[in-house]
Amino acid sequence: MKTKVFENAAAALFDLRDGISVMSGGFGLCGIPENSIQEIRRQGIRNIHAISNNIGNSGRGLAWLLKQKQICSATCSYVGGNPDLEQQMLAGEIDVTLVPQGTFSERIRAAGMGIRGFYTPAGYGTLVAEGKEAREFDLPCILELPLVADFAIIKAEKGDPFGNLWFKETARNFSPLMAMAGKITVVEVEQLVELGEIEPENVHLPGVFVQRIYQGVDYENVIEIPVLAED
Amino acid sequence: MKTKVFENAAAALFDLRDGISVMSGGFGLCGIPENSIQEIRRQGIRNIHAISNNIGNSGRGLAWLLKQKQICSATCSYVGGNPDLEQQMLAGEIDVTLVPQGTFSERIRAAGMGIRGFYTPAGYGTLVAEGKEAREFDLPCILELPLVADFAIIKAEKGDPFGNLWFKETARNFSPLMAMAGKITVVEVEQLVELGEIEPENVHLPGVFVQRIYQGVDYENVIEIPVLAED
Amino acid sequence: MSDQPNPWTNLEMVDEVIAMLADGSSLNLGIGIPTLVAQRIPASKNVWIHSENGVLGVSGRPTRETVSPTLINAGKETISVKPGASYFDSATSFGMIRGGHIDVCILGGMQVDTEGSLANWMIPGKKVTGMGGAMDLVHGAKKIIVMLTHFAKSGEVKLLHRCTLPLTGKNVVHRIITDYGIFSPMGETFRVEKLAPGVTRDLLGPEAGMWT
Amino acid sequence: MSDQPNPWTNLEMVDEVIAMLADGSSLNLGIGIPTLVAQRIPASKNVWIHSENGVLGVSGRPTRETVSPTLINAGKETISVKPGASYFDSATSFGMIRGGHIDVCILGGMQVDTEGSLANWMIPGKKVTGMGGAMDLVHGAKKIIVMLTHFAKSGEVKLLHRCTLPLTGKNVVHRIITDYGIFSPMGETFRVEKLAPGVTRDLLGPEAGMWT
Repeated sequence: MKTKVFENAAAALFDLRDGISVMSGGFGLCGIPENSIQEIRRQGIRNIHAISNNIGNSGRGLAWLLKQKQICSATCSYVGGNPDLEQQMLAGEIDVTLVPQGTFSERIRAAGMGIRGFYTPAGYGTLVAEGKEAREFDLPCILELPLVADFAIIKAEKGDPFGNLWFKETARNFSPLMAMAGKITVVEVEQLVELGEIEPENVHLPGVFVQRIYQGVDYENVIEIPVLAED
Repeated sequence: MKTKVFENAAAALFDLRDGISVMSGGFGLCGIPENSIQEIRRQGIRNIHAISNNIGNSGRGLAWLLKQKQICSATCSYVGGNPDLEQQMLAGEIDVTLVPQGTFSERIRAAGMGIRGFYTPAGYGTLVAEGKEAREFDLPCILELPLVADFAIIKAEKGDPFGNLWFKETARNFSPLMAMAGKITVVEVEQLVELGEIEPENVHLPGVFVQRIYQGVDYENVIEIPVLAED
Repeated sequence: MSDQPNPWTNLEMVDEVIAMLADGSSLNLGIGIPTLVAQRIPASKNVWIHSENGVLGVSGRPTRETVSPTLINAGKETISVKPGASYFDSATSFGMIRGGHIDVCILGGMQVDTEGSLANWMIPGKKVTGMGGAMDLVHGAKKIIVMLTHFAKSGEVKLLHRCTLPLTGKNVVHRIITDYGIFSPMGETFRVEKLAPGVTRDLLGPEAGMWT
Repeated sequence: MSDQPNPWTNLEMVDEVIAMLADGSSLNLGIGIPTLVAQRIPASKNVWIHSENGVLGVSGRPTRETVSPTLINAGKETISVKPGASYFDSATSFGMIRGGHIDVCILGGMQVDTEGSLANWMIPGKKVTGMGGAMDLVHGAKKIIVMLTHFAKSGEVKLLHRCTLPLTGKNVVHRIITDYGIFSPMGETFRVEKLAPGVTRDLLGPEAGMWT
């Protein structure tokens, strides 16, 4: 019987190649697919088109790939807190497209849900609207198009062999949307559970969107800005 | 402190009036807001613009309002199995707009999510596309607009005083989308639970979309087409 | 088996469809003959059946003990689900289809033509039931299969050069299964993929040049 | 209190904002001064704080025991949540904003003008950080409040007839709180809603006709 379950990151990412587009889940360092990113670093593929809200943060996550100059272009909403990206932007070594975060998430959803374009007020009258079709509804809006990727790499708290996923707290962020938009979606999980262990009503992402899944290892789950009540 | 919790359907639906648009959740009779529909019947308001996948089925649900001639127009995807609606359609007593079901659900979501329009391939080259803007993407598509309503009436299995909802099995269908799209969303629940009783990760609809909530009573939960393994 | 045409029964049509399905694939089944697919498919194929009202992982029928008013398929019939099933809202459900995540969609039909256009929702002048999800289902699934009897009760062939009934979708069908055979719309003709026992090309319809 | 101008402190500005908030309202708080709102707001107001990375019901800070790497706000700081909180994906989170379900959005700013346009994401020639969610946040919330100091360190007033920096949103701001007062953009002028103690209109900026 055909299975989606792979042994580890290396097995699941067997067909990467130079020049692919890769969507990577996570907000800052929260919910990033650590194992898959490390595997991409290990393989050393180049000219990656990265689509991720932050393209790494604080020298971690996708910044591991930036340091090795594996990323040639980035689509994201926020580059602050990512000195590796800022440096390569200033040096003209990377082509960065900034997208408003709500438009970013909706464009990814649109790709996954087969919506070919949508009108949003976000960005109207700003640099973001340049070259885009504008149209008046109750507010003036601009036309935005779907954002797809060859691979989506995602991390979830729990996943089953069909690829049903459950995310913890705010680690969900862009991940289920990217899982919908990736042509090949590769998921790593903290816990690989049995079919049926995630209650059918509480599946956050149905497994039909997932092509490959594996049990991740050695998670660092770094807290970027710890602020505590006693501070 | 301001509360969203009402005593019953009559209390929660205190400001209905002739001519309002009403979205009603449910697929066939599965997940319909029985108490709210009965209250609208009791109040006898007229010229309702109903937005619901089926506008009742088998003489129940919104068909209770059809029988009293309370509905003047209907936006829906399927009228089969609803003799009351068919009869009023043939008699020219009700204005029915048929919308492909996926477009119907996406238009409702668009209204709730502030998307002003979207392109979908569904309906291209058919009667549905007449009078709509067509545009070529990877497939030819048509532009569809959001579908809003003055009131959304919704039923959920569990809800808390903030309006966080959890739906059972396939009773979810259009309900969370309509809750997003209604200007005033009134929810009835099988179980009104304490704040925090629905696990934060497993909230199907965050309470910010809900204006009023009440504990429903006397649910019939009729099965329309029971088919059993032993049959 | 003689020269006598021996068209397939509904169950034989269903078995022809099942033979086309890959292990582990995801399916949406339309109302009518297609629902029989769920009952005939061997467990070894491990298919995931989607119903557009918001469930993936439909299995057999419930028992008197497990039947639930909140667990139905798009035909509004009670169902049960298998381990790994999930429930979701209608926008996500149709997004699965529109976004190309369901491998195969099997629909009934009134007419289908050589351009791959399908008519299955409306006969002008007759009672209108609405298109339901059909117009969405024909866009997006990787493979659209239409199951229908080759001839209407009136004797008219349902596989045409151009549909005469209002369309459900234009250029959407990949494969057609009738009681007479399996066909693929090629633009101006149908390619004959397989014929039922004893069925010959001259039995397929009045327009001889339409079958290649 | 004398004739001497006595501009509000950050905390006094925050208290002015809190006075505008209705009981039970939902809020999105931008990075910077606005985050102080979360810490000063009385529990009796029962507000629901939204953070666009996917949480509604943000409360105070976590303790060393409860802190979680997967529970952060849009400023990437660790948070805790109150009973009734919920988590959701980013599309739903921004849909809450864009769809008009969040009552108030409180943002920081670099410049704001009499048309209600806001600039808060980019200074040409300086390091670019990206707009993050700011361009989405300014559309949809029922009320957009901008908190900023009245004058830049260079001495230039930040409330202008027309912004000179690249815009975050055009015609989007409803109310402005500076250390000098509270203002509403009226198209060609700012209506002065309230002034900090000792602040007079001639202290608000060089363009006298801009304050009505």
